Amino acid sequence: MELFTNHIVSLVVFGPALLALGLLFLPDKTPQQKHIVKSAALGISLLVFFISCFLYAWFDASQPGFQFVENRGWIEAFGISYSLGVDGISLVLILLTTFLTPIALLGSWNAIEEKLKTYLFLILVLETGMLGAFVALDIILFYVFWEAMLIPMYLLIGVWGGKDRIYASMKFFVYTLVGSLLMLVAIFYLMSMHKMQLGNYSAALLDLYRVKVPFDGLWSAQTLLFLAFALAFAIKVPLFPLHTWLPDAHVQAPTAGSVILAGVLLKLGGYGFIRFAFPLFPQAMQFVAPVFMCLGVVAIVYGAWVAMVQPDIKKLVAYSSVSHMGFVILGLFSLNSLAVSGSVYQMLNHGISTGGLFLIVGMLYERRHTREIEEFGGITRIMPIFAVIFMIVTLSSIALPGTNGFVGEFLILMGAYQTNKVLAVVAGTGVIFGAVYMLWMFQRVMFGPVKNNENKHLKDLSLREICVMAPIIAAIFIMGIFPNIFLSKMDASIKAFLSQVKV
Amino acid sequence: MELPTGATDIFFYIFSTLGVLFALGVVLNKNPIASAFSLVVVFFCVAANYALMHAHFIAAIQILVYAGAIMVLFVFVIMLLNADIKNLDLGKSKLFQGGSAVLCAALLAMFVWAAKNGTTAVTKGELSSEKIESLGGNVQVLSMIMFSDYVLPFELTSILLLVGIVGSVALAKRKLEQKQ
Amino acid sequence: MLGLILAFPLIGFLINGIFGSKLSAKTAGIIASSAIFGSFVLTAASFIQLSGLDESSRAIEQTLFQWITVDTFSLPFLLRFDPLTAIMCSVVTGVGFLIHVYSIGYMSHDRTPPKFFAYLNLFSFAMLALVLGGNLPILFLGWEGVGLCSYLLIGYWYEDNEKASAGKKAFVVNRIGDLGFLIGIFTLYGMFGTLDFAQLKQGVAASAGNLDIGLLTLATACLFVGAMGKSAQIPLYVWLPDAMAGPTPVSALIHAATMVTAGVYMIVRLNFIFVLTPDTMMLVSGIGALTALFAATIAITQRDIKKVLAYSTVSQLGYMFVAVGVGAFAAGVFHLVTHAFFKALLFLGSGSVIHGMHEEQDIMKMGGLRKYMPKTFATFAIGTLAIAGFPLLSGFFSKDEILYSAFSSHMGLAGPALWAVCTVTALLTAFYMTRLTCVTFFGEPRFNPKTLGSNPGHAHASHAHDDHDHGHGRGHDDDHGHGHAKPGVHESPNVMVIPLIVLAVLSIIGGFIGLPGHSWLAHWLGPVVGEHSGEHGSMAYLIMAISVVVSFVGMGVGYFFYVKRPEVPKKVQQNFGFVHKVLFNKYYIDELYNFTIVQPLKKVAQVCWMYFDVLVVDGTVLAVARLSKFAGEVSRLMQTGAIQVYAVFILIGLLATVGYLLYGTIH
Amino acid sequence: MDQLIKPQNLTLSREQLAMMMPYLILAVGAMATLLVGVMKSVRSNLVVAGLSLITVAAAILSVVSVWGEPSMTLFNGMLAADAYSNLFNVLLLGTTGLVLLSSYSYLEKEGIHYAEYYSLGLFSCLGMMLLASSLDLVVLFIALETMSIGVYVLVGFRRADVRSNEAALKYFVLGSAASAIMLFGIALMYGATGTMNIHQIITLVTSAAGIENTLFLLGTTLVIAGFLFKVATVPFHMWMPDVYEGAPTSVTNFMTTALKAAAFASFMRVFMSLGFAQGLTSKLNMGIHDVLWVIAVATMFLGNVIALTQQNIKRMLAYSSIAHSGYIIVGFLAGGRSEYGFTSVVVYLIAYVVMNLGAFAIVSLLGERGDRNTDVQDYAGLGFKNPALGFAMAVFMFSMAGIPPTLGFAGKYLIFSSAVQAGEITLAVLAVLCSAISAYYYLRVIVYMYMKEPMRERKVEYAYSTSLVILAATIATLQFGIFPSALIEAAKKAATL
Amino acid sequence: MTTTTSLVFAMCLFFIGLFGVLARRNILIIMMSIELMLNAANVAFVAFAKDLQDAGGQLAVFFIITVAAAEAAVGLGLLIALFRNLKSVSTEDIQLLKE
Repeated sequence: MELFTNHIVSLVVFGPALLALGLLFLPDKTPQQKHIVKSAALGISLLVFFISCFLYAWFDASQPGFQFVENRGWIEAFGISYSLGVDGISLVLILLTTFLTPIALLGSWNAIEEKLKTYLFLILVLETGMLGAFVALDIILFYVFWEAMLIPMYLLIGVWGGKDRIYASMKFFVYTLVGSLLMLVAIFYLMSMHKMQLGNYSAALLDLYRVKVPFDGLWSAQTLLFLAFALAFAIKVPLFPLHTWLPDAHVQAPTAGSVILAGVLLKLGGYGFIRFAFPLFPQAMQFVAPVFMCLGVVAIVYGAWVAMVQPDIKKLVAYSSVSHMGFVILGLFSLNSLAVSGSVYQMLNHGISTGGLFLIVGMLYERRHTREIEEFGGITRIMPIFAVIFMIVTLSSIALPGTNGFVGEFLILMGAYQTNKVLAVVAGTGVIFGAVYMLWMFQRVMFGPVKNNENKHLKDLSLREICVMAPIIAAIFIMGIFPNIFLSKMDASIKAFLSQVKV
Repeated sequence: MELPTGATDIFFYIFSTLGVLFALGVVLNKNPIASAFSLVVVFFCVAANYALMHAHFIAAIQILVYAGAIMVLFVFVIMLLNADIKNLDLGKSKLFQGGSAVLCAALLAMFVWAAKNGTTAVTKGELSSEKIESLGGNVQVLSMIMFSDYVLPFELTSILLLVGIVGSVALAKRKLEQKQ
Repeated sequence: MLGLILAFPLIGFLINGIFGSKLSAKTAGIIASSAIFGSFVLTAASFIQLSGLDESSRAIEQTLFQWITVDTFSLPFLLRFDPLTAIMCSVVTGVGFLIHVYSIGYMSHDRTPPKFFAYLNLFSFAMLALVLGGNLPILFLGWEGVGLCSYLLIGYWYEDNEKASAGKKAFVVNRIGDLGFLIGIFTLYGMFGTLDFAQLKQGVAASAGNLDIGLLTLATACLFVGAMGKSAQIPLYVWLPDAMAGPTPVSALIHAATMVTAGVYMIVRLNFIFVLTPDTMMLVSGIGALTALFAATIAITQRDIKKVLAYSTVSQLGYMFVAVGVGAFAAGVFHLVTHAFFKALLFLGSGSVIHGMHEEQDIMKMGGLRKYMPKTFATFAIGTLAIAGFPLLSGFFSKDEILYSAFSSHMGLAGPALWAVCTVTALLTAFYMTRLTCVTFFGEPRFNPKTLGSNPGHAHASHAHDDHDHGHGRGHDDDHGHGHAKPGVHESPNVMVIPLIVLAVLSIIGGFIGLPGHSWLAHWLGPVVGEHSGEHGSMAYLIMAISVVVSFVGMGVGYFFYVKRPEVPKKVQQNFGFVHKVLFNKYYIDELYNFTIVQPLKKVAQVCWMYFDVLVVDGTVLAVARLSKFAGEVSRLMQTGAIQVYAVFILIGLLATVGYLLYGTIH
Repeated sequence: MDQLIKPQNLTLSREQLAMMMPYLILAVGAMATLLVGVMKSVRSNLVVAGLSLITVAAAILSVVSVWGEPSMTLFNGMLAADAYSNLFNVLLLGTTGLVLLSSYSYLEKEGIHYAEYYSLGLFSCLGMMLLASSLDLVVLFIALETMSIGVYVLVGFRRADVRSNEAALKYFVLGSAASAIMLFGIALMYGATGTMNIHQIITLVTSAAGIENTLFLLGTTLVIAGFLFKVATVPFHMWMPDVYEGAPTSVTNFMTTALKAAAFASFMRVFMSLGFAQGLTSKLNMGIHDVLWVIAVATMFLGNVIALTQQNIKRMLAYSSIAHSGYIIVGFLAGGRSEYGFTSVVVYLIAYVVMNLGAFAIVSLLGERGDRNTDVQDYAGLGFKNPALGFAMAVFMFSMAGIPPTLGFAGKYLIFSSAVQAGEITLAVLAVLCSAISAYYYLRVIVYMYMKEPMRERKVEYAYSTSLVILAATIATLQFGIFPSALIEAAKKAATL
Repeated sequence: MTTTTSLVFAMCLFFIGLFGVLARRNILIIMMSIELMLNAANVAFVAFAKDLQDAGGQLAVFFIITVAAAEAAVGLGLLIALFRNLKSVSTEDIQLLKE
């Protein structure tokens, strides 16, 4: 018990990967064996979710600082430590991760038959990578998780993806790598400044916060460092105009990959801004904030526009991600408690609703092996349960009040409006376009007469599929109606964050 | 035997000029045999210069090992391969040759410039020619040092030679594995 | 108790929504109707409770739970029942209940009535949330919620692409308004730091002198944009006529009686802010008047029975905005209430006609229906008279109140101008409503009463959209499941007729809650909107007289044209061909929007995607990748395999290095 | 007469003897291997191979036994016996041992299993160790030649194969020319300083302004050029891909790993003796810094972009090895101006050796007689057909690309962070960009292994010896990638000369 | 005869050798050229040894000559191995490995 309480974060982080190692030794030849392997993987992810619920329960919302801290030396020569901790912001993102992973696994239950256990193993390793990045309090540790995560995702896209999977996976990997390598240089610079100013090496985040990086306009160290960090995070978010890897990666990735990619991986970008880029370089951040707000707004509108004309459902959802994540950026750079809370919340929402959308696209794909919108039409008549679920998720995506999406976008826009009226208004048009592309797509897929004969005999959702979507639907409403469940946990941390970045 | 300074100079220049000319002969001759014999001449000229610089032991080694052993090896190989040696021209295009000549000349100019502007170490050793004489001559002194201070390189060269032998044997052994 | 008002329809929705597939049409209808009836009863109870309270503190508040809390921003799920809410709730639950009941009959042959009733209940829930909301976000929750239900119900027969599109259009156009609404909310929050109505009111009062009126004007103008969307005002009215694609009860409930009036409600709710911004008020009344006139002109030429009513609704909503725009909030609410009665009546009547005519909506293919469906005719006629402003009927009083308020408003010349426009509109209203009634119910049938409805293909032939047989579920199922689907025109069943009668009664007597000069309603709303101060002087009677005259002229001309001399309209139509064409095509506004906004947007989006994303961004990325590879391809050519080339490179490297270093020693 | 002989040269302390032991063991072992090899009575190559491995193991043990002893010099100050030597001795011996181990099955497969292979390998290793430890330029040269000559022969070991001959001759011609250039440089340095001892050169460089001497400068440049040739940096790199491709894979492995490590080890000793350990103190330093800066960038860039275009894995790894040299030069430049500058070079070298050792072991395992089956395409589907092998290769590729948590990342971490600390921000940025380019071709291997279907059915024969090497390299890559502390400590101790 | 002139002589030899490496196709002659280069270094060593009054330079030459011998032996061995397969000693014929 002692072990459990003291190392709960480590348990959550490394649980999936370590337990998944066991999967590799199970046979996966016959259908029965496959079933066992899949169940085992699902069991692992559920167990991790269960443990992470303890985190939620034991988390003291009144404390702004890090909790469940674990700290031990790792590479002493550089002051690099194995230090983990959870604050309100990472807490909710951890929950998102542990929540979505079992869903993603269950969602692609029958989709993957080949190389099954490797697939499951990689998903669980990916979970470890993401969780690690969310809890790392040491910048190098964070970087390690951040990069290590690329590998399973890369393989997931590349091995189990669609037709252009290799191109997409390569693009994903190299795009992300370029950004993060520049961040690495910036990290080094920061650490050497720490050494210069404070006399010792340290990669601990709390130590690095104390480094005073000279700031003096655009070409000063702080701004450049911020931009290096921002590049890495902006690619991950992805922020316009660095978003083009996303549609490809999403379209090619297998369903579970898309769910996790959209649901969690993109959040790391936003999280990176909150945890690293902002508090480390507050002046530079405020200096360039207008630019980033603009980019965020452009992303919102642009993503929505481009989503509108996509012929492929998955690509449409991918571009909608660009749009939604634009809100996150806008909110973060608005720098007030409303907008920042909204941004964090929006990250959760996006995880849930876009994850849900990808699952839905996956269900369609499994039935028809196409994602072309033109191929569908009138599905409501054939798959009524599916239609209801799809509708709810769609509504969540277009931020209807009562669903989770509204809370995030409302807070972001309201906060952003207090900072910059014009941008908030332009961003607001994203809400309109959001409705346009989502409903248009919904109409073309679900409404109208059944024109395509192949669609006439599609099966409605199976019990498993309903089980996959049920938690998502529940989350949509719970988060829409009782957002305080999560907002209250974040509040103190966000307040602390704001006081930290406002100089 | 000590030559007067003037004579030393004259000999030096003669041998140097000869050396350079025959060195050119080595690289410019179309026939490898001619090249090889030019090389022998170069070795002799160099050996003579060594002698002029009071490095008698080295001069002797130069003739024994280089002119005697290495050159014999070369000539032997030339003979061995003789039947099939074609393309005795200088090879490559004229442009390439000219270019390399210019490059070499340019570098040579730089080197010479550096040599003229540079100085050798200010602190000299104590082994002046008089001292060497007093210690029993060049060979005596060298052997003393070689087997005390320089024992490691000496031993090492023995290993090096062993490697050379093993290597060339391994390469030139008659029995070839089957062609793939 | 307030929570329960909300809870009933929600429960109804959940029951019908989840167990819908197992319920029969009738059960579903009964569940839904009882749910809304429950709300109605509770509303009535609350009403009574409210009227028992002291006037100064006449409001009941209830916080259900804390919704959103961030830092200092606290948003409880607050319900507030005050006199305005009471009126609105009564209308919503009352009229709503009648329409629910009516629907039991109307939707009896539909494929999925439980779904329909679920949506209706959901709508009621959202609408009640809208009117009960104690702060702006809750109001907005309901606001968007009713928008959603509108979307769902317009596109109820989703298999018809046009209907689905109409739903989408409604939602999107509403979203445009909603953005305005949101911005208004944000501005108010920025100014007052709260979104609670009561606190806002206090805030306004507290900082009376030092308010930034410019900012406040922005806020109210934006809020009004929201109202424009929801209440179908120029330029965002375009969705409402299309919304007639939904089942008729939906048109009655959502697109006539309740939802579309939400904009009016919202402005009345925030009257204490609007009155501080005269510019916005001017805008509100101006837009209202313009819309009223504009929609009325279109209504004259329409042939679809529901379209006429739709434009009429737009027009009447314009009236309400004129009222609130001139500060006559009570008058606005008054017209809202009476309009709810008679327009619901008219819609339900039209539904009855359509039901009886087997889905026929073109009035030119009707005629003489009074013989076939007398009850419908009677009630419809009452509705027509009410809306046309026949004296002593409800519409007369409420319209007159507005005309008078407009005329006597303190806006200089604007007041009389507004009045003039409204009067012309009243004339047109009387005319086109008479036209509608006459063409539908008088004259000779322009159809074959025997065969109508026997051939489904025929029933659909007139539909502009599509003509294959499963166009929508209803027509399809009529062929097979229609128990008494005997061919021929018939009167509707009682379950439909009784609500008509109730509404007809209300249309007649509804005006008495706001008698000029002694308005109970104005008094009742006093705590919310402030007592209506203006005493009705002699001018009032003159105006009343003019409107009576106008009303009669309109009806007379209409009767003359379409009953006595049916050939006249054709002549007029021929003589004014262009005007008719423009009017018939609704001023080509839809086309205009299509060409100026929708198409360019799609183009731009396409360009963004194909050119910016694919060409510029991806192009750059690929170019970098290709460039690296190209550099590799070129560089590997240096690697010729010839040793001497390698040696030359070594030499060049040496030359450069030595050269650089030696050069360094000189300098 | 006696005055020429220094008394300390006539005695040999127990400590000194202990320090010499690795070299002695290796020399004796190599000769013994040779003898056993030519004995008619010994039929099996197993004995020869075993003997060579025992030699290596014994030598490693003897290094370990003096691990941590205070540093001293041997043979009249010509050979260093310090932590640096020890570290590299272990590295070189270990690498040689593993390469020899992995060669066994390869030589069998290629039909060139001769005893000379092992003794030449051991002799070369001796040369390498002496190279890494030599403090005297003459010893350095001879050690270099010992190493090189052995390797020339090994490269040409597949005598019946023209490609092997060609590679060997190219290597020989260019290598000898480069040696000659270096030798001339040594001569000039000798003339300018009056000594060939590195320690004395350090004294000179740090004390006097004499190093502005053009003679010294020229000598230094030529010596550095010689080293740059051996470690294959642009523009002295061009021999390398050809030689790597033509050489028997196990020899390529030996060259990539041990030879390069030894060359770098020696280069670093000399480099530090030029004053770089103290930072950029003189004009010469500055000039060399600039030159190396350009060379580093060009090397990283060219190595990586050409590798992008390669189909043959050996050749691709050769170009990648060139690029790695570039990164290591970055470490050199960071050198004395950052706390971990030279440490980073050591760590990177170790990382480089370990991952290349593994990668080439896999290449040799998968290669078919005649060095066929070495194209990237031939690896299609490997990842799922032979999961263990695929995993190992993936680990090495990711490690080379510098993705955590692998040893390659630890190496890059140290190099780049030192560069940043030394103020070489531009260089660091360029380096990471090149590193990003490199990811592309490393990933291509993964793409083929995991994302493409095999072109033909083929059964991989797992040779125990090679598999063992692969296993060891994989474990090391991950173990030290995740917990690099011990490695860094050791390297730091070693790099503090 | 000064150190500098000796040095110049050495350098001339060195670059003539280098030129030979660059310009000749016959590998035998290239090897001879390399010998020239080594000799050049030797000359420099001896000249410096004299200048510095030090024996180290001369000893170095001794070792270098040994190295040269070993190198020549191995080089010629390689050449013979090549010749057996290719029947040529021209650099133009060893361009199989490239790019």
